[in-house]
Amino acid sequence: MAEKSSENRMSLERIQQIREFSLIGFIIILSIFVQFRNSNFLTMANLDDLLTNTAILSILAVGMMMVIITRGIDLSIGATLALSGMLTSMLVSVYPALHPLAALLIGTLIGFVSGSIIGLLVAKFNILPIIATLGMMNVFRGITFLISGGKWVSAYQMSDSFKSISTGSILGINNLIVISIFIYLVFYYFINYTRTGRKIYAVGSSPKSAKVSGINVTKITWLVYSIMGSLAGLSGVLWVSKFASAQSNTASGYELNVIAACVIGGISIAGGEGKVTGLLSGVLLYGILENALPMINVSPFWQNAIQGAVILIAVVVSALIKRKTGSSNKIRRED
Amino acid sequence: MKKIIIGMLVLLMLFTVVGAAAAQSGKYALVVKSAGNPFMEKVREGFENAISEVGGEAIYKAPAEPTVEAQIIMIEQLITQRVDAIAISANDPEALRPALQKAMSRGIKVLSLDSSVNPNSRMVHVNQADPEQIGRVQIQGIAEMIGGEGQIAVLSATSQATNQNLWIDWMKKELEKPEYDNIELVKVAYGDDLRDKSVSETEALLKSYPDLKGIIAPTTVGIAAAGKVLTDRDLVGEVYLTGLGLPSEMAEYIKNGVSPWMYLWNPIDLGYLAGYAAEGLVAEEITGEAGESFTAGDLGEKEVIKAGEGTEIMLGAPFRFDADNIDQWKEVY
Amino acid sequence: MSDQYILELKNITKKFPGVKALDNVNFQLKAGEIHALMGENGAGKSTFIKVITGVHQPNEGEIYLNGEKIEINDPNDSKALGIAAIYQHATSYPHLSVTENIFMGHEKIDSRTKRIMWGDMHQAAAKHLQELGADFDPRRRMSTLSVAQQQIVEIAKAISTKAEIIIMDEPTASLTKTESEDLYIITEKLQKIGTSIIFISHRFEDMYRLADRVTVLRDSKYIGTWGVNEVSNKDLIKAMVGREINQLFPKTEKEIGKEIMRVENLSRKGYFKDISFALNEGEILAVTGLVGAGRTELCESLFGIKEYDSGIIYFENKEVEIKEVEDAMNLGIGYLPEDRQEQGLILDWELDKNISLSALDKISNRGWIDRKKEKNMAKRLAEKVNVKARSIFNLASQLSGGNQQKIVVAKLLTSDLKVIILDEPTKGVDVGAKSAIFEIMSDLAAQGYAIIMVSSEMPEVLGMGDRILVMRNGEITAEMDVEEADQEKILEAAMKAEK
Amino acid sequence: MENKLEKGLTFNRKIKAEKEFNLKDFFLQWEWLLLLIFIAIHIMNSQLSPYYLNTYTLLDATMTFLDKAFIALSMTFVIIFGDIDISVGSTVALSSVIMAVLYNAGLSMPLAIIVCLLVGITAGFINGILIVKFKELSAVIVTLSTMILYRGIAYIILEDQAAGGFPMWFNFLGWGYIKNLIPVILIAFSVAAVIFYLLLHKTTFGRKIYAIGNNDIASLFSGVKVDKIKLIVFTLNGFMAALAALFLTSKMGSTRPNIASGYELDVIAMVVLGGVSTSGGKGRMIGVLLSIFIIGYLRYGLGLVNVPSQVILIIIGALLIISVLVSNLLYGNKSE
Repeated sequence: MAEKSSENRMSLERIQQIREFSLIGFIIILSIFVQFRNSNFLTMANLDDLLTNTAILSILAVGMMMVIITRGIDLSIGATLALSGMLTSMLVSVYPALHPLAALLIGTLIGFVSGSIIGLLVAKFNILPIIATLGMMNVFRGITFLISGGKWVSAYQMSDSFKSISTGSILGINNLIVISIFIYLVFYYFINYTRTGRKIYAVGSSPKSAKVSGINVTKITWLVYSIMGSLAGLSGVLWVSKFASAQSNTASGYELNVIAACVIGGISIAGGEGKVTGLLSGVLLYGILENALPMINVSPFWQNAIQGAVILIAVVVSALIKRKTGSSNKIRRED
Repeated sequence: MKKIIIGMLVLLMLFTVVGAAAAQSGKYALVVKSAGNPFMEKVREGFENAISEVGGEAIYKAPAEPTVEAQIIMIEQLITQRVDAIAISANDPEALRPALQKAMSRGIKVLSLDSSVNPNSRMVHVNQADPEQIGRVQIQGIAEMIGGEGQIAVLSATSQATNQNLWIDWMKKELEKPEYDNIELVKVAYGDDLRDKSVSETEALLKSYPDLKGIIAPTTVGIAAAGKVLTDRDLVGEVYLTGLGLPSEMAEYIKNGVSPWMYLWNPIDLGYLAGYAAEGLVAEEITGEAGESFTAGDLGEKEVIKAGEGTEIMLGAPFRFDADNIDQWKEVY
Repeated sequence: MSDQYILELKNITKKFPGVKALDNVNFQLKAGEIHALMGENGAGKSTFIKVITGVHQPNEGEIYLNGEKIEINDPNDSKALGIAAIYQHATSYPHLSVTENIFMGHEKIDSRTKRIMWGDMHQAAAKHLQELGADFDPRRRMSTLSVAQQQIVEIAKAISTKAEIIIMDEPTASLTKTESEDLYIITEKLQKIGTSIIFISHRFEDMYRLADRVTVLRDSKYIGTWGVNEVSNKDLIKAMVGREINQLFPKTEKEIGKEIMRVENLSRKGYFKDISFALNEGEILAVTGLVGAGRTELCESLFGIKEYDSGIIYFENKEVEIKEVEDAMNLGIGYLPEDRQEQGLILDWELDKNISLSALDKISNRGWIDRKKEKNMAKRLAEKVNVKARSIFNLASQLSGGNQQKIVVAKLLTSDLKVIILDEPTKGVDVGAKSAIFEIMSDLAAQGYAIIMVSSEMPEVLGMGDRILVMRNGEITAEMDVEEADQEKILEAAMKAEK
Repeated sequence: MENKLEKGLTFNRKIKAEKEFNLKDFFLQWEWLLLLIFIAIHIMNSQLSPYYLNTYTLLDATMTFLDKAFIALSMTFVIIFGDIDISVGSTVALSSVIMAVLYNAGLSMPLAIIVCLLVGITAGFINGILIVKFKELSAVIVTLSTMILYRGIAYIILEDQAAGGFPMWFNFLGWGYIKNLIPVILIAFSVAAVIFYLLLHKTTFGRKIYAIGNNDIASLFSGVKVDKIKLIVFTLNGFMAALAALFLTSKMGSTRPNIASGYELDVIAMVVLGGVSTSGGKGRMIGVLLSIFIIGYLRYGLGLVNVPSQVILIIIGALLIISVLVSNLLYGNKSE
């Protein structure tokens, strides 16, 4: 029997592929359908818009994926993003000559500090991620309010070079897209081809095993939240530059969109599982839903329900596929 | 354990049920929609100016999120503090009724400003501008910009606050005039007063209606987002933008020609007027009946007029911001 | 003198809050030997290993490697020193590939770019597996492997770190006879290439088959070290348990009564099919076969954990349906699960709550719990099964493995049972507790209870069973009375037509 | 009483069945710390505001936070499972919106209220059935999806309109007083709190909830109907959300699809601060009750002296983290 079912389970590697293919298939069908309804959908201009608008989400999703792989979750990223965006743009409004790259760097640094505090709470003091990030979400958001004194930083207070971070383009491709592609390449390499990257999976797959085999679980966990924070910080700068406005309630609730994109992308909340390629298709589907629904005149009031239904269907279908392909559905827990 | 707690509670209560009820006079509260809204910060400034002129204490309350629930709690806290007047910019016209009625029943004067509450839950409303005027003037503006013909669209907020829907209704009435026969209102889009949503809604408008000539955005978030999109796509002179915006946010787009001009009232004056109206109510100079009048500091004599089933005090016509005056205003608000 | 030892531990003491897990323990490992480490559960074996591998640091004592004093502060230190451990519960990463499991933490990387070289790693992994006589694809996911295969991966991992000392913590506990045989061969191979091995096991056959010397720990203390051939079985048991055990399989005279339960053509798709057997009062029916033959699944269906698809169950000659655990319990079927900690107990709970969990109806009145009744019941039953505990408010996690087992038995006693299903009742249980369990079983059978005992242990099956069912691939391949049964017959039936 | 199976076994060991009182353990209970915080907050508040410490204020203040506290009661059960339900805010909105729309469509108010409760029950039931039938999906994921979905449905129904105009007596739930002193909601909540306290600590149902939270597999093997109980608890959570919706709607006099957004986080914070571990199996009702009043009075008191809401945000966030930190340091951490 063990032999039999393990043959069945041999194809477990393929499940992930089946999942990704069915997701890509769904994306294609959806695109064709939308294109049918609005011929402007599959134009270069719109695709550029679509990707530009999805870029920030996709960057955050990379960080969230790593957090989720280690069995964690980060609810604070919207607040971190706002904090970094606010601080950076306030800085820019005082020193308009600040080089855009410096602004990006400062934003990332602010995010890193925020993330590493959370990392410390989770990794060192064993506070559950959902609690630690929920608490720090409040704290970061409050600090943003306090520092800004409730004021906005508006377009005219930002230098052109700062605003050009997200409006400029390289080789005709919007900077945001370029940055997110760059980040995907870096993290694809990091996750798949470096020892530290693999340790993230090890910690998520079995924290106990990781511990006895000498992996510094504390350090890896801390690292993951710090990376998440840094990416949120970077996204803060991009966000503020894109919308040319920094508010203290920027991106409030955005973390749920990011988590939803990860879930559609097949990142398992139970940890240890998830691929960059899967994530990419999840992010893409999410971006298309956001972009296409207004284009085919779906009432804005339907959009929430449609998104919720799609996420629910995505997770249920992937669970069903997993069952069909014979993975054991015994109630025993792994680990 | 339970007994202990109950015991403690009772003890605490007995301890100071005699608690002092030191009555102070002249506490005026301003409750706004949410924290972090620069328009409201300016309203606050005006309100505080007025209150300090009349020698009272101003209390400012801004919920972290723009929800009615939070405003209700704040009203209850203000009732407990025994303030003399509450001026509120409501997140919902109806849902605050029970809370505000409770306040009024405890002798607190209630008025709304900016975004009104229903007449039965206030004594008077301080209106920044006549909705009819606001609606009509925006159509007149966009018609002038696009030369009297072409497609236009409206980018609104969530339209949950009564304002936008009312203005849009007046816009539609204005459009019925024969001189606008060549102008077609193709869509009312909702950006939910969110930056990202407003941007993607603007983009969707541009894509869905390639011949679009003008956008009216009667909301500060929407107009700034639309200005940004039109600037980024370099559509100066092709798609015109007007509406209601903050000078500081719109300065750039007014100067680059995306939005040759736009409108807004002066939030500082609005707050100032609300402050004096509150004082008038507390001093029982007015009661909120139509026909009464009072002196609102520097703004001079103001009259309470009938509006629908309730009454209101009008600030004045919307102010037009264009390339000539924007520089002096962008630093103000 | 000490330089002939590759590893030597002197006077090691390890304290945890409230307990001494190791008390002045000495141990010497000769280069190239297989050294068995034995003792009852809770004797300190696991802590001992964790001290060697650096998971725990000793409070007192010294460790020498090749005669040099060393300090092992974390698992990485021990790895660097050439010490590898294969833990009792496989310490693998279920979501990751075999290759990664082997190389985690010491991946092959390009010396210049630090890039992980997956191709090289897969090749190396395949080579290691081949050396160990395994032929599965190293790209497979760890969770798709059988327990035995996972163990091979663990050994490959040890080899890949070029370990000179390998510690195996009860590697045969979850293996079948043939799988264990394969493991012996691998272990001997390792010994031939010069690896020194510490082998921990409850099974005497492991020790006799493999080990050169044996060290016994008891109650956190060092008892002694002997050459395997110098010490008698009886003395060894005495050293481990601290007293003599006369009879391991206490079979009492009893009468086998009338049929109580009959199963006809019971099937559950993918797990077992067409199972038919009858069970009589006072009978011990031993169900054996390879791990994964469907025995546990069969028992789970009989107990209503997983519903069967088809077939009929007769209980006291009446046709019944068992859809839920409650159905089974109402009929008077009790189940002692295989994994006590996971399936039998709530470790963070006090004993009284544990005992009453399966009998909440008996201690409650229309859903309201009667604490007094509950405490009384718990006290009575805990005393019945002779649990070594001070009070019924002790946490289950504070008890030793054998005593935890007794609490699970006490849980069974809360209901009026007729049939008791025991799944691998002695797995991971030390000699002392084993004999206690067999004693209870015999007693129960003598009183007329019907018992279904699932076991992979041949001596146990032959020693305790009255009738033996052999399963293979979800089907019954043989049924025999114990008088006519022997090891060969059972094995043949268990492995029929395989290879 | 002794059944025949036990007869064969006789040993002579005596085991104690009387609890030994340990002063240190007794005072190390989390609830004492909460009580301390609770008292400290009252002392602080009464120092800060002259209006705080009197019967009216203390009673009145409960009206500002008890609506979501209803959900905290049932959420305690969910979190003891080691699960979480983040769809409750949306369930509040959905049931409230449907109630209002049906009332405006001519349904009588009592019937509309029943429908409201039924909607909550249904929403909770759907969560439960998905979680039970798809064990590979965690509750976070299921309720994340339904959170978006339920609110989405509310938006489809009411778009961005408000609905209200309820009969005057309906106001009584959110605004009424008994004897002109005690808020109706406080009485309703006290009744609910007692019921939930008894349910969790005195009945077999509560015992089973703890059992499942500690070890669902062992529970199943002990004859606990794990799936059924989970289903009941998630359904109950939906019901309590609908109950909260009644009070909230009454308080607002009208409703719209965006009400109660972010409630889930407030509720979870209340439960967690109460000492209920999100890893399951731990926590007591009394702690949750204390924590509800701690957070509620803290917010109210700070609001009373007009501390900006963003500062309150920071204080609540910090309180949550520090208290968990302290509990980890005091009691060690199980997750290791």
